[in-house]
Amino acid sequence: MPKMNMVQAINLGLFQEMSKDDSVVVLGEDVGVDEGVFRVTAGLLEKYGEDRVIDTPLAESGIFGTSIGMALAGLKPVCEMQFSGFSYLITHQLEGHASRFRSRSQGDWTVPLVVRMPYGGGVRAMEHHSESREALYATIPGVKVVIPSTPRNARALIVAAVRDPDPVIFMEPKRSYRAFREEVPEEEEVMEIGKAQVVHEGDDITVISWGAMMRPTIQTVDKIGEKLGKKVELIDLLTVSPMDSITITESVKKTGRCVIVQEAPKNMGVASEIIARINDKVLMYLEAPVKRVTNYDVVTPYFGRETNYFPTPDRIYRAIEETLNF
Amino acid sequence: MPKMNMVQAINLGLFQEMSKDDSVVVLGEDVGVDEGVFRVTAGLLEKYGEDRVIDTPLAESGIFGTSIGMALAGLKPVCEMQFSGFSYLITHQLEGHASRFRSRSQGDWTVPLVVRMPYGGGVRAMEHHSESREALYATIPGVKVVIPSTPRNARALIVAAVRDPDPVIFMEPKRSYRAFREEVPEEEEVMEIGKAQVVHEGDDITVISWGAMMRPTIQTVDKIGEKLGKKVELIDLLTVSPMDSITITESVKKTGRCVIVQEAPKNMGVASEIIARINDKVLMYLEAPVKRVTNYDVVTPYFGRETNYFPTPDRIYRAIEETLNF
Amino acid sequence: MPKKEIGKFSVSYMQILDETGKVDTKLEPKINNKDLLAMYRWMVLSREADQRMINMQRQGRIGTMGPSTGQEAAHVIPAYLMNEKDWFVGAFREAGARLVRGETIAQALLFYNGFEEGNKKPKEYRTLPVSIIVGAQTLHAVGIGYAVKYRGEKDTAVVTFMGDGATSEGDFHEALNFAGVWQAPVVFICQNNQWAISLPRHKQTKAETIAQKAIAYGIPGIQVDGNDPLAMYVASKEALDRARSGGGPTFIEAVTYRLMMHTTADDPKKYRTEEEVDEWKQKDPLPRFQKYLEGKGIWDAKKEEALVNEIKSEVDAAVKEFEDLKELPAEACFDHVFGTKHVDIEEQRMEFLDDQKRGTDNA
Amino acid sequence: MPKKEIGKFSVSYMQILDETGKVDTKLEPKINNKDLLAMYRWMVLSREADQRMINMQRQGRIGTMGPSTGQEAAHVIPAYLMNEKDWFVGAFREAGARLVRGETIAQALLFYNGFEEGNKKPKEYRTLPVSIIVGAQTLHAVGIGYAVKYRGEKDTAVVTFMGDGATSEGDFHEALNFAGVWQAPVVFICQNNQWAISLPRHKQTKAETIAQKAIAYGIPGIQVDGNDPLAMYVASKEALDRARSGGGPTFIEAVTYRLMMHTTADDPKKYRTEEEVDEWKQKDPLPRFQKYLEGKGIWDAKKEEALVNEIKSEVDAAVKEFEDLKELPAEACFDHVFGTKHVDIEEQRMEFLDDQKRGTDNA
Ligand SMILES: Cc1ncc(C[n+]2csc(CCOP(=O)(O)OP(=O)(O)O)c2C)c(N)n1
Ligand SMILES: Cc1ncc(C[n+]2csc(CCOP(=O)(O)OP(=O)(O)O)c2C)c(N)n1
Ligand SMILES: [Mg+2]
Ligand SMILES: [Mg+2]
Repeated sequence: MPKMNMVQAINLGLFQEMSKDDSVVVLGEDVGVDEGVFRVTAGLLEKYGEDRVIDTPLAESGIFGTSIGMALAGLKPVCEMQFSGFSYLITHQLEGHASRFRSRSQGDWTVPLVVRMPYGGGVRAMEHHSESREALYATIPGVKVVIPSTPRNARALIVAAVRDPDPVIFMEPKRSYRAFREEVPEEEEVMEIGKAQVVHEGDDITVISWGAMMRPTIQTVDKIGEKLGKKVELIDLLTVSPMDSITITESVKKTGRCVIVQEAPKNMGVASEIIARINDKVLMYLEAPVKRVTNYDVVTPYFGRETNYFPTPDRIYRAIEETLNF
Repeated sequence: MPKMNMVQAINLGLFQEMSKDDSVVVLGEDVGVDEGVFRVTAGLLEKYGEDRVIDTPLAESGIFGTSIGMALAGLKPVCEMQFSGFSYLITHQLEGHASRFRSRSQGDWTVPLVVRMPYGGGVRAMEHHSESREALYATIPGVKVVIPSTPRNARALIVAAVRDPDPVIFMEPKRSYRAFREEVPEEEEVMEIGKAQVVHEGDDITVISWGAMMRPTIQTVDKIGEKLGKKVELIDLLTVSPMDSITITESVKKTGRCVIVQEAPKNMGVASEIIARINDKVLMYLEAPVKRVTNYDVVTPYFGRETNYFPTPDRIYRAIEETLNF
Repeated sequence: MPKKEIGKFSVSYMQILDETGKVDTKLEPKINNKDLLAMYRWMVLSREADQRMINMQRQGRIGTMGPSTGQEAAHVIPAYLMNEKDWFVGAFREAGARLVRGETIAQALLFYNGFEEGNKKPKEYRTLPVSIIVGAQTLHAVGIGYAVKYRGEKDTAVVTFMGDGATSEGDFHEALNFAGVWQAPVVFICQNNQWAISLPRHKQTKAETIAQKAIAYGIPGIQVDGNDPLAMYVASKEALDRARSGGGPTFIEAVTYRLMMHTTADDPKKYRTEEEVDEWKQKDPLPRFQKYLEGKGIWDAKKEEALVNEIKSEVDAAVKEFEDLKELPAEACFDHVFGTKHVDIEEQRMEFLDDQKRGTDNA
Repeated sequence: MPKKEIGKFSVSYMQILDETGKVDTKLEPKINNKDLLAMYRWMVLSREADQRMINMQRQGRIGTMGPSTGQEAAHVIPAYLMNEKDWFVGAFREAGARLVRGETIAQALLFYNGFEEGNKKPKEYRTLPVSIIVGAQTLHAVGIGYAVKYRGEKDTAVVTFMGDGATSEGDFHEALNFAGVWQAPVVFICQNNQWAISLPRHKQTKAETIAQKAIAYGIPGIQVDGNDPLAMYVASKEALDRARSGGGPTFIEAVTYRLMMHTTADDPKKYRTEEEVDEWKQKDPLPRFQKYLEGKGIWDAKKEEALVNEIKSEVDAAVKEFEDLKELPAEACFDHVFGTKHVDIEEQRMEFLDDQKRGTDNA
């Protein structure tokens, strides 16, 4: 299996889906000639031509709204928001149309499309290039929100997203784009949307994260094993909405303790929903409060300060330790 | 004290603030000559003229984006989204600008404005006229989200919102607009934004709700008292973000049991955040899982079906009873 | 300012059949009698259904509805010119056009009574459900146009409607711009009915015409008397032909008037005068079209009476069909959140059914 | 299509000082030498600061920045014509204009290095921080324009900038439309630099000019050679005068070119040819302006050398000022979420400080 980074892995997934199915088209700002500002769409224009790899005018609602039209007409658009920070321009089309056509027409009209967007901080970019707002999209019923964390699951999930019958917001942790490589099979690999993954089994404590936070979390979990001799069950959420409660609650039932690591601010985050589900199903198994390691409820800082605000391995370590010792 | 409905009460608040402060202006679709589709802005045009009560072109981002400009230039715009279902067109200006000017300029530039919007179901209106998406706005730091539940608190809170130094999303439960009357003092009354209110004291169970759901909840709470002889502590959240954890957690500490009634879908709702905060601070006082009575995680139904989906007094009753008996 | 002229543009207006029934014979299109009578019939049917629904709303038999009375020529005629391969992407005030496209009155009633079943329509009809978010649907039309072009579908156009108010929304702008850049086969028809709820046209934009907005996108645009069935016929046909033959998008401003309230929840007396409404009643497309047919010798009072009776029964039957419908399943919403199963939804469906069953047992 | 013309529009182009340094004396504005030299100096300063920042970014001394080299005339000249009462609502590619408006280079460096302190600027400066969401700021300008009018402030204009790409965004459309309806005192200046990252102007819109977009809003619009300081002077002055005297908004398309990369994260070789860039280098506003000043006998090689040295030192000093800054407080974000205190924020501030203090004690 070749080793590749996440950019290459998503690119591979797009290549393969485009070659299989000529209804798949890619559109967005600078996705063609420029191959995407992060080069995720590299080579697609050359291979599939201008009709399938479309450099659009600079208008997010335009990109997404026309993608809805394409999807209604039988295409499978994979559109890109250049950064998630500019994706809020599509909220009305998402809440008002993409998520509703199916129910509005009781299944006669559907909107199978993917909205790719790099999200999250850590790349020293300007304002609006650092937010994690998966929670905002997760508030909308009828929308799937998927966040890969490694090259391999990114490839398997982008393929699943392209084939999914519903609108999928595919949030790519830009900090992880080139941070590391992983073996990714050349042949087709698909992961199911809506399922979390148990990355390590363990029975002392459940640790849950997703996206770019998986890296510092894995590091910390390893250290916890070494230093404290505790067995952590580590869960990668992968799909933020609709959430896989079962994997979470089964784990917490076993461990009785849980820490959630979230890049987004604390208030109204996905971590809150995880806690609510633990409350619903396995509260009585809890031996300690679930602990959230998150960003703070401040306006996302410019990059000069941002690292102070992210969950760090130190904060994660302390949260796990405190929860173990509770 | 005169008795009035919520429409009249908000109208009174706007009248008084406009008479006090000529920097307060009202703008939106049909807010002038038509006096608002719900008549909340009745009489304002006649009294304050076209310069202060502005019938705008049909463009929500335009209304809100120009309101930001007005606020930056020292006015205090109170803009209206005709229905919350059309307010998602402002998400980018809210996430990207209104909520950020203060932090972006470290306090040099601020955006004191109010966005009024009728929200929620129960009025047999068309698609997009029935949603409760307070959660979506609550995910954005730097934004205050306020939801009154009665004429009197609506008046006191709209006044507070107008005077607030930050952007306030003021969500008006349209089902409660004319549903009942309450005495509202003519003289000034202001409530603090960011504070919940204990409506009834009690020590058997805490019940939390907000907006239109307060009415069925109050009815049910009364019945619980009568039928089961239990004392309910009823909390009206009033401000959804930033949330008043203290009032909530102090109550749950006392009662050990909690039910939350939310008009919005279950997933990623404000109720989840409440549960997360209970988990953080008073988990060990809980004698039963916190129960959520909510809408379902479906696309908001057209009005023909919607009543089946809202929390009903029956569902609320059962949830309280089950939680008491847990 | 001293300067060199580098671009020249103009906006034209077209009217063929004027308010008094006079025809500009130089411009008069050749339409066979069958088509003329069919178009007239659709317009009369649309008017009758509209009026009936207003009454039914008043009686609480359906929910809020938005009448299209007075605007029939502006949307029935282009719909009549569309064929099966063409796509219809409407807003919410083209009830007559929807009938032409195969929607039944019973379905419309169901829709206005708050049931998604009113929107059920197989994809093959190429007619999207009502779109209420002002302006948003125009982008869908452009995306569909792109797909049509991409698939190399011949002789296929996309027709999208919007109001004068919609032209202020950002999505309208983006749609016209994308359509221009993509040369998408889209016909934009703006029913400028002079009002967006209470906002008069002149407060919606400082532009003297809405048609001139097309200039911003390098798209051909024209202003048409939208109450003139013949002018609507000529303009729509030209635009459809252009789209179908690869000539790209066209923008049509159809000048018309909303004779009734915005919706049944609206009271137009708050913002406009009876005189204005009366003035526009003189321009009503129905009597105008009737006069034209009479002038051609293919219509008379007896035929009119017969048609009116026939249409009344047709609407009666539709209302009966609607009211005879048995109760629709309450849990339907759980079936259409996603195209895949998810345990949350299924669990909640069970809760829902259970709660429905328990009803008011405890409370 | 047979029709009656009801509207006529034209778009004009203005150039006074051409690429070769030739002046159209009929159009030449009367500008006193002091102003001429001052404008030139701002342009040179802006260029030097820009180039320095690119180097600093390359060395990792600041973060991503977006150069404005080549576009100085298009934004420095209008800024120079603005007065203290006027409002400046920029996007992100008017660095020279910001210097004119009183921003320091040290502040710009701080901004590009990821600190909000780079934006601190008392309200009295009437200059808003950089706005990155393409198009969004144009609406703020119109709202400010409304406030200016509402307060009856005399002789006050609002100037807002946007790129060619921005004209595709819905917010741009809504801003121009609101400005037209409100007759707001706003000058819209579009720096059409031919590219929106990799998208060339002709793929941005099918319209032949961007100036003609003003027609859609009933607003006067003009296309100007944006690399010609004299044409920019005349056009901006006319627009500012119109705004200040209650004449409403104006739209100016300033035709210019981005000579450098989009931002330091961009590689323009992927999408455009060196020949194209070279061609535009011939139209660079700086040498052109220099020639003009020489022609007027108020500039020569020695003065140029002196100016260049002076400006280099000025930039050196600013860089030093920036690099000498002591560390900025990490917890500053907690101070500016709200204008009111909230217990959550204060609690989290404590946690934050505590966590900062504990550092890597455990892990
Ligand atoms: C985005 C959005 N904002 C507001 C509304 C509420 N609304 C419904 S129709 C309407 C006026 C529409 O005017 P116009 O486009 O002229 O169409 P008309 O109603 O005249 O047919 C408004 C404001 C809406 N449906 N969508
Ligand atoms: C709403 C939005 N979408 C995308 C971006 C990313 N982006 C930054 S600048 C830019 C191109 C802007 O082009 P133009 O308006 O011509 O300005 P220029 O960069 O040429 O000065 C893009 C796509 C953004 N900042 N905002
Ligand atoms: Mg209208
Ligand atoms: Mg540009």
